[in-house]
Amino acid sequence: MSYKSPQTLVVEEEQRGSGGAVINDFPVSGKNLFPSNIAGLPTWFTIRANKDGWIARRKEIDFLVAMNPETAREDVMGLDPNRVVVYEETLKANQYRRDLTFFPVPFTKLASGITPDSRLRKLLANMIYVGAVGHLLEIDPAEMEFALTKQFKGKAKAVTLNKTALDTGRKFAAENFDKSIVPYRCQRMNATKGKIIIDGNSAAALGCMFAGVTVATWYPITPSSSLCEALTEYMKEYRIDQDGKATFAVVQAEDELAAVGMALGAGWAGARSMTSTAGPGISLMQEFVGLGYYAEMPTVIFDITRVGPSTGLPTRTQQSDILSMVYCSHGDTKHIVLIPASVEECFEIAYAAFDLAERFQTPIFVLSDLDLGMNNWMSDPFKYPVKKFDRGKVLSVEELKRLGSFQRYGDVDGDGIPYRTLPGTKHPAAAYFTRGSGHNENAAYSERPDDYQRNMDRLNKKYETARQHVPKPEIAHAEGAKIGFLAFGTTHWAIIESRDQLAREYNLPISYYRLRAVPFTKDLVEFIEKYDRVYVVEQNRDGQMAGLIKLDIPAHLVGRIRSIRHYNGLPIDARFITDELVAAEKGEEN
Amino acid sequence: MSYKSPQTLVVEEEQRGSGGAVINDFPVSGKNLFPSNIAGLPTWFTIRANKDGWIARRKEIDFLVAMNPETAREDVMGLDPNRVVVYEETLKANQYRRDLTFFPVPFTKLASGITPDSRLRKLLANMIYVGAVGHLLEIDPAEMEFALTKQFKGKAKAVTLNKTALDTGRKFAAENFDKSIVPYRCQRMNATKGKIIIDGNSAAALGCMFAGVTVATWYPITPSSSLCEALTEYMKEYRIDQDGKATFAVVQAEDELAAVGMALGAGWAGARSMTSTAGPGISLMQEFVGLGYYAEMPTVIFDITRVGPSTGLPTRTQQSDILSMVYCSHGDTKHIVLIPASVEECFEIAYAAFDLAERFQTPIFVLSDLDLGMNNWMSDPFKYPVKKFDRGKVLSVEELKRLGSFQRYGDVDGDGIPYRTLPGTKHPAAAYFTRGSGHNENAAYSERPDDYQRNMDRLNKKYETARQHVPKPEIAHAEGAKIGFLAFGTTHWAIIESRDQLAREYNLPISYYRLRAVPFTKDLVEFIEKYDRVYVVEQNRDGQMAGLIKLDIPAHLVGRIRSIRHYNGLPIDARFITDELVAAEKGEEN
Amino acid sequence: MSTTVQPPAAAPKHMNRLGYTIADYKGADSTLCAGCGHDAITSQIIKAFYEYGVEPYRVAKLSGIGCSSKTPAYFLNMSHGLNGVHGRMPSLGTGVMLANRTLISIGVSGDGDTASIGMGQFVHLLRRNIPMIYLIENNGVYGLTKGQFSATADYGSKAKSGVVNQLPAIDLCAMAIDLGCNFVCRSFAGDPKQLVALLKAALGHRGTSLFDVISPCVTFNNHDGSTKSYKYAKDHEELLHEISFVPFFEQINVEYQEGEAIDVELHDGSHIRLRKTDKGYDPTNKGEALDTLRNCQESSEFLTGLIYINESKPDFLTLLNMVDAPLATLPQERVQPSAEDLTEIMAALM
Amino acid sequence: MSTTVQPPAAAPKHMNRLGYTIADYKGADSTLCAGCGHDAITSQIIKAFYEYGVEPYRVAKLSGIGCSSKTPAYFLNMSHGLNGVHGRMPSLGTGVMLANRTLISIGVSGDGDTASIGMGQFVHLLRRNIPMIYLIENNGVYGLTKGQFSATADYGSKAKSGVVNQLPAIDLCAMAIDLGCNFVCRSFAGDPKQLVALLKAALGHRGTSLFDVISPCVTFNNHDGSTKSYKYAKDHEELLHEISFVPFFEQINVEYQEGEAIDVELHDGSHIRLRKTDKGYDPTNKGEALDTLRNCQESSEFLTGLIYINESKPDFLTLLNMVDAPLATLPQERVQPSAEDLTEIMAALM
Ligand SMILES: Cc1ncc(C[n+]2csc(CCOP(=O)(O)OP(=O)(O)O)c2C)c(N)n1
Ligand SMILES: Cc1ncc(C[n+]2csc(CCOP(=O)(O)OP(=O)(O)O)c2C)c(N)n1
Ligand code: SF4
Ligand code: SF4
Ligand SMILES: [Mg+2]
Ligand SMILES: [Mg+2]
Repeated sequence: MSYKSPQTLVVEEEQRGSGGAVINDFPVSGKNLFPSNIAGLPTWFTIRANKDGWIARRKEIDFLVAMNPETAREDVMGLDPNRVVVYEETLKANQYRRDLTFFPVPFTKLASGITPDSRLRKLLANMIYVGAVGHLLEIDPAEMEFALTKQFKGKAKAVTLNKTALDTGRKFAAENFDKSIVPYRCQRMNATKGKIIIDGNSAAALGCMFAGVTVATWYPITPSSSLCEALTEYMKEYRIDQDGKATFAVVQAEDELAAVGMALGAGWAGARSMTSTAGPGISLMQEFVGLGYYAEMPTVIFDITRVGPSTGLPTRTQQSDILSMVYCSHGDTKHIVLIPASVEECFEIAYAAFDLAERFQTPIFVLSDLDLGMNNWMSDPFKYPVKKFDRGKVLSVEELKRLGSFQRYGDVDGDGIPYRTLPGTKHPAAAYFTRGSGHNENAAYSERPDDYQRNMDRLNKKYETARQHVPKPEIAHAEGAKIGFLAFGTTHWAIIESRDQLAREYNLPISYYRLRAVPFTKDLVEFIEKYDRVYVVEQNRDGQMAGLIKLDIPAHLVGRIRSIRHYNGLPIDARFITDELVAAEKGEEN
Repeated sequence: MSYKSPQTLVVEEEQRGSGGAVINDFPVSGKNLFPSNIAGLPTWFTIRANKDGWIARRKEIDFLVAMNPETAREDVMGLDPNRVVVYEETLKANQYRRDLTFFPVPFTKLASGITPDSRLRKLLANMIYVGAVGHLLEIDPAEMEFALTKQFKGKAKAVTLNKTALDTGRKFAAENFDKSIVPYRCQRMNATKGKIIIDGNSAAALGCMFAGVTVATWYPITPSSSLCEALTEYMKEYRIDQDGKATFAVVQAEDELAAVGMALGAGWAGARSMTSTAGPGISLMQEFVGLGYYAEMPTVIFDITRVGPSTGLPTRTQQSDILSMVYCSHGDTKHIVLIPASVEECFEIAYAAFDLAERFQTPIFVLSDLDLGMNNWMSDPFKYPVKKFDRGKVLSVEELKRLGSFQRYGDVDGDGIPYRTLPGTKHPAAAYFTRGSGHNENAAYSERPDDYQRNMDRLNKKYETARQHVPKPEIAHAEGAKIGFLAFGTTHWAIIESRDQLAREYNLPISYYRLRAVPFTKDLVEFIEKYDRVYVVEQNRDGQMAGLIKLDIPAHLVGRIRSIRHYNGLPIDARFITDELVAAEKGEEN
Repeated sequence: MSTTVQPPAAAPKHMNRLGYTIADYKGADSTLCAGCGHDAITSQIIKAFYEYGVEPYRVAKLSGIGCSSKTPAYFLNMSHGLNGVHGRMPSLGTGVMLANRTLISIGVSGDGDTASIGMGQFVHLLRRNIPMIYLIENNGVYGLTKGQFSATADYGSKAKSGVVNQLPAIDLCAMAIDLGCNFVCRSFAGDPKQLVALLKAALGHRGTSLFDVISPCVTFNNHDGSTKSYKYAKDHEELLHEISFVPFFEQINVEYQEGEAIDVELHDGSHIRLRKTDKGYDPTNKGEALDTLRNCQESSEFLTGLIYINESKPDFLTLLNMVDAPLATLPQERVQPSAEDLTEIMAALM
Repeated sequence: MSTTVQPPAAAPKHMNRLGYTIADYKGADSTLCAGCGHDAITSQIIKAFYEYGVEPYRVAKLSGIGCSSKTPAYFLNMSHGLNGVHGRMPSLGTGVMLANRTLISIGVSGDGDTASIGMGQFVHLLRRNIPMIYLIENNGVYGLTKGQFSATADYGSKAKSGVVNQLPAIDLCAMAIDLGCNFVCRSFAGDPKQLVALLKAALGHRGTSLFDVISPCVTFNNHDGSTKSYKYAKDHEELLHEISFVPFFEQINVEYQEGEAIDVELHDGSHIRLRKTDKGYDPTNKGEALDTLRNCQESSEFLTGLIYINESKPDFLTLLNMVDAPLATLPQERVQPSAEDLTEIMAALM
């Protein structure tokens, strides 16, 4: 992630009675809140740092650095009492509240002391506040210098200049402020040793590359563009043959219809193919995805969800394209959707998606979102995938020789999955004709009612088979729990923290089912059977996943499903879930 | 409907112990089963005629006219025992079965006797069989001549030629066959007096015209093309001003994206606008429909459903685009869908759709299907709509003067429906900016979480308001019934016949809820509460409507919902429903 | 040649002929990058509409998605605006004009919005000759999604990252002429005078008028190696002619030598006068227009001016033979046939 | 000018150089209307592929939706076929060629499929120069949906119903040349000899070769008043040149006068020889090609022949610098970076 002119830096930390404890090798997570605009509109950057490793968004801000004249007032007004504000002196932030701790810094003035270049001055002001904040939070100066040197690696002049700024900030704070009144403090830990930091889109790109993707097509759209852009960069580095030639093609298409058309054409011809998009693209791909389903053509489609409907909020996060993916296209269609929750899973599930696409000969969706895709997350390094690729039921020339012929759409194995051949297969029986219109087992045109129905039933069976092959959920039964959470994707991070809050604050143990795919695996029903109520927590207005679950489970269990929905475009936070759950459980008691 | 070279005419009639009774002013329904091909492939035409007025498709054929060499064998083999077959002598249809009554006719030979023109001969052969069949079924010759004269109105030569053919057939049959062994017979009735015959697409076109549609845009696609084609013809006749100018624009767009875009643009600018399409078009319209939902732009979209997924079976019928319409577009979207079951309702609901679109400022779907849209149906004449148009909440210059200003997306009336102005309104406060991205009440760009959520909640409220305005269901409680049927659209005709069969044959009274819109009205729950089980009968594989119902009713009622699905591309028939229901009810007993 | 003298009607200096001030033609504050070519074009639109004296309430502003497509929010606040979906402005605009033929529509699009995702609708809008000023703010990149090449990026142009574009640029002007567009011009965000004159002329034209305006993206495509930068455009601009515009409500008498200028009367009675440069270019000659475009494509020249004009072709609304009043506001009596009509139709179906 | 003599390799008479008979290039029985132009084109495809000696297993057949798009089922039964969705064959075809560059792809489309719904993808396929024979069976109507006008219907052409088309036709050849297509021809379903020669030449070309073939729809557009009927086409056909094709594996020595014919060497070493008519047309001159098309558009002439050819431009796959082997079948070892690579990447992220 590139830090685009952060106008307001917001640092926050769990406030503890005992005084907080943070940073240097302690878990942090940063989230960039930026507008759908190239420059000039307010941007926020929130950092969460705490020793327990919670990395979901936290609604409340503990330590605010206010730099932006347009939002300073509102940002200050939104704080809980007793929080800390570092601010550009000229903004007079202290005029708005009496119940906060204020530290005014003349950033612009200090910066002018360092450089006459006005463009540079703006950047240096940011570094000055880092210095000041470092002093107030007791961050080890050596660590900060280390980070700075790493960031500007090789650019000696930049290092010197920024170091001066850092020192200026630190010095100003030391001379003017009493840091003992700040209730937060950073302390050295060892929680981040060996960890990597990466955004979900880059992680997914790596997953694709190691899955051997050969054809990737895309059309730029926030927040998905960085997936194929990262992929291109990685591929240029790691997927060029000895003779300097590429073992891949990445193509920027003219739109999403073309992107998915190319991906499907490539999948049909045998490539491991993919495309990546966001909601508007998913809408545009509907017709083609129906062809993929019905004519059985593999590809992988990433949806890095932003806020819909329509253009919506392109730079905000949501999980609201679920129905658009699962029921993608007209007619009776049902699709497989895989759902990573972490950058590590972005890597692993991207990898798995290609196997599934080729195994099931159908478009496979991967549902990520802006929060996961575009923000930086800490993670263990990814494990090298040692498995052999599953290229699915593709008949080779040798097999065709042995068989003499084959039925493109027959169900030889009883799993609903037919065999296919690739164009270019040198055997007179290899060829078949693919069409999105009615066809029989031999891929011949047919309008016969029985042919049609048999084929649709087989497709249904194939979908049922998929239940045993999609990524399994992560299940955590809590001791003594009467109720459960069900969540997926980025909601996970708020759920685990909320479970902790509920246990600590309300003595309410709650089990947890983290879904990783549609269609559901059979342990979903087993989980629901165990609990009085299961709260499906998701980031959309209509409870889309809760709906799919209700339709998939026995009627007598439907009454156990509850729905908690967060849909204002910001990443869901633990406190929201905790409050909603507690209120709902109160309601149950009455 | 034009009769495209019917290769095989299939006449069928309920066989009664007492010998059937049919035709001349008795209820008939005809269905054209044709391939997705322009000429040369087999076509069937089935006519159902019976005194009780059942007009759903009947699976079993009683009286077969076999003309097509390619299908004669299969058609004959498919008959129940003791049925009647009239066939072209050279096809030797009698070689296949011993248990049928056969009447061979040398159609081609007889036709050559009338004309030397070989192209004409083929057409005359069809008229010859009409004569022969007329004799065998005792259809009044005067009536047949009357129909013939009407059909070829004004073309004296054609009348003479066809009359000769008719007489030839009748004479041949009279001289060669013993009609007393035919167990069917036509008898004069008075059941069709004052009735019209029309196809659903023409009926819908009339509804649109009388609803004052001004902009209609379309892209050709079976089975929807004939809607806008009929509309064009009617408009040319009835919507030209005194000065010879059109009070409408019908535009053939370059594709469905453009068609719906034009319709939305026109609706935004104040026109009563519409487009018409089938499944593939619905898939292509997804992105634009999301704009319509979120930016609140009215239009009417007809989906004349064919068999999906993908290109599917373009000339077969299905009700399988329900989810594609209701959840059309990515993000949280929900749409209003209106569902006519008869040609009369095609007229009335098309009419109502424009009022609803303007009232709710959103795309309104009308769900018809190939069976309803392209086949001819008997109906009472349509009633002239006397209501004043509901043009919805549009502020005039006078109102703006009074108000001084307005909020485009405010909820003044508490029903979730905002006010709008039209471009061209001569008032400085009239203008506003429409966008598919985030906006606040004043239609200004906004990414604020609270603005976004408030707006989405209002859209939800608007959808809830719609429940009180959509067409109400038709409910028939049967005395002593413990279970109910729920159906919609063309399934209706098979349902009413099945209810009769179940009552007569199984002494099983079944209540009936005929749905006419999504979202559901509140009597849906009341209906389900009354019955132990409600069978949702629909023409798709996945039970799409049953799913929507389950999601909309209280959890404790979900267990009552059962699903009967017919999805082979042919119109559903009563016997299928009866058998499925009886089997299901048997299952319940165990 | 000469036209009659008439002094312009007396109106307060800071108002146009309709009594509006230039402020009445402004919009919300722009949120584009400082220096973006799109903002310069916005200013010229404001100026042209003010000077011509367009009734704001009669204008419909249209756009797709992109930085360029945001701009309708930055001009003509008193006009309705419709910012649709990416690449589909043409169909929305077509619908708007079908619904209300009395509107004046201006659509702003980007090169990505038009030449990539929007190509299909663009072609068909031109083919239909929908009355609309269709202005492409062409920067050769996708600004809003951060600088990827678009389909108008020139062959050999270098991206900020150093990647070189290997595909040929689509010449939207040539395409428009080929498709029957009768008012086709190319201009430059850095040449305000020419742009204003052309915009005013377009207001007098009936049918689509296509504007391909080079509009540098200062953030992603203004570096050396780019062929859509301010510097490149300035260095390579070749004027086809000097343009002056005489609105229908002003009749000026300026003598000029036969052959020295071309004077085209527009649909609304205004005149556009094109003073020839040494090129001696005739924009009413379709063949010459296309040849000139092709030649300058090959020689990488950047021609600006009115490339092609033809005032004799009917627009789509005329072909449709619609009533004069807007279809949108026809009263029920005019659009609902009578009970007798229904009876007649029913009778025919019996 | 002359080329060396060499007798063709001896092969059984009813077989081509690969040992296949013409039956091996046939497909399923056509279900189109008797007399449909599309069936005539199908026959010429079969003939050309047979005579050139194309390995059937190396061919990918592509199409959209329409009567025309059904035809790939009627030829080359031993080749894989992909009949996609309406108007989107170009993207599917692009994907197929990306996946396997060793394939020979032929796409069949209709005028509705290409010029209406498919316009966007068509333009971008041409711009990319995807190696593919792209053949439009152009009848000016939508056959499969029963005879509505398409965007190539000529201005003034009359539908069966009597309605007259008021919009200009899109000239797909001019558009293709403008967009950088390097093999552009127009032919006629009723001129089998020319079509076969052009198809064989296209097999020797690398990059997109565009075929705009007038293919009358006998059911909906073959009446008087139609400009896409057999009669109209026959009456108005103007040959640009007589075409002969010399495949790379046959070297014939036919002397001809300098200036009397143009001989173009194709990418695969074959030659196409264009014997000039009195028009003296040079298809290697882009300007002449476009001017000629424009002129005949204006004079309603129906020119056939090879309109433009340029053998020097690289295709898209070449620009992508891909490995020679099909991407589709590269083994895991070649497409999965090593464990060390992953470790290196992870280290950089720490
Ligand atoms: C369907 C869809 N695809 C992709 C996007 C993302 N997107 C927004 S603007 C844009 C390109 C804009 O480029 P251009 O039209 O040239 O405008 P500019 O920003 O350069 O002015 C894209 C791809 C989108 N909004 N919708
Ligand atoms: C998305 C979509 N819209 C519409 C159709 C209906 N449709 C089928 S073929 C066709 C037009 C075919 O015309 P053309 O490409 O000229 O082929 P022809 O039949 O004339 O050979 C249309 C509109 C469709 N199949 N899919
Ligand atoms: S990114 Fe480029 S096009 Fe967009 S506003 Fe900035 S300068 Fe203009
Ligand atoms: S309808 Fe026309 S295009 Fe289609 S098969 Fe028949 S003749 Fe050919
Ligand atoms: Mg751009
Ligand atoms: Mg056609």
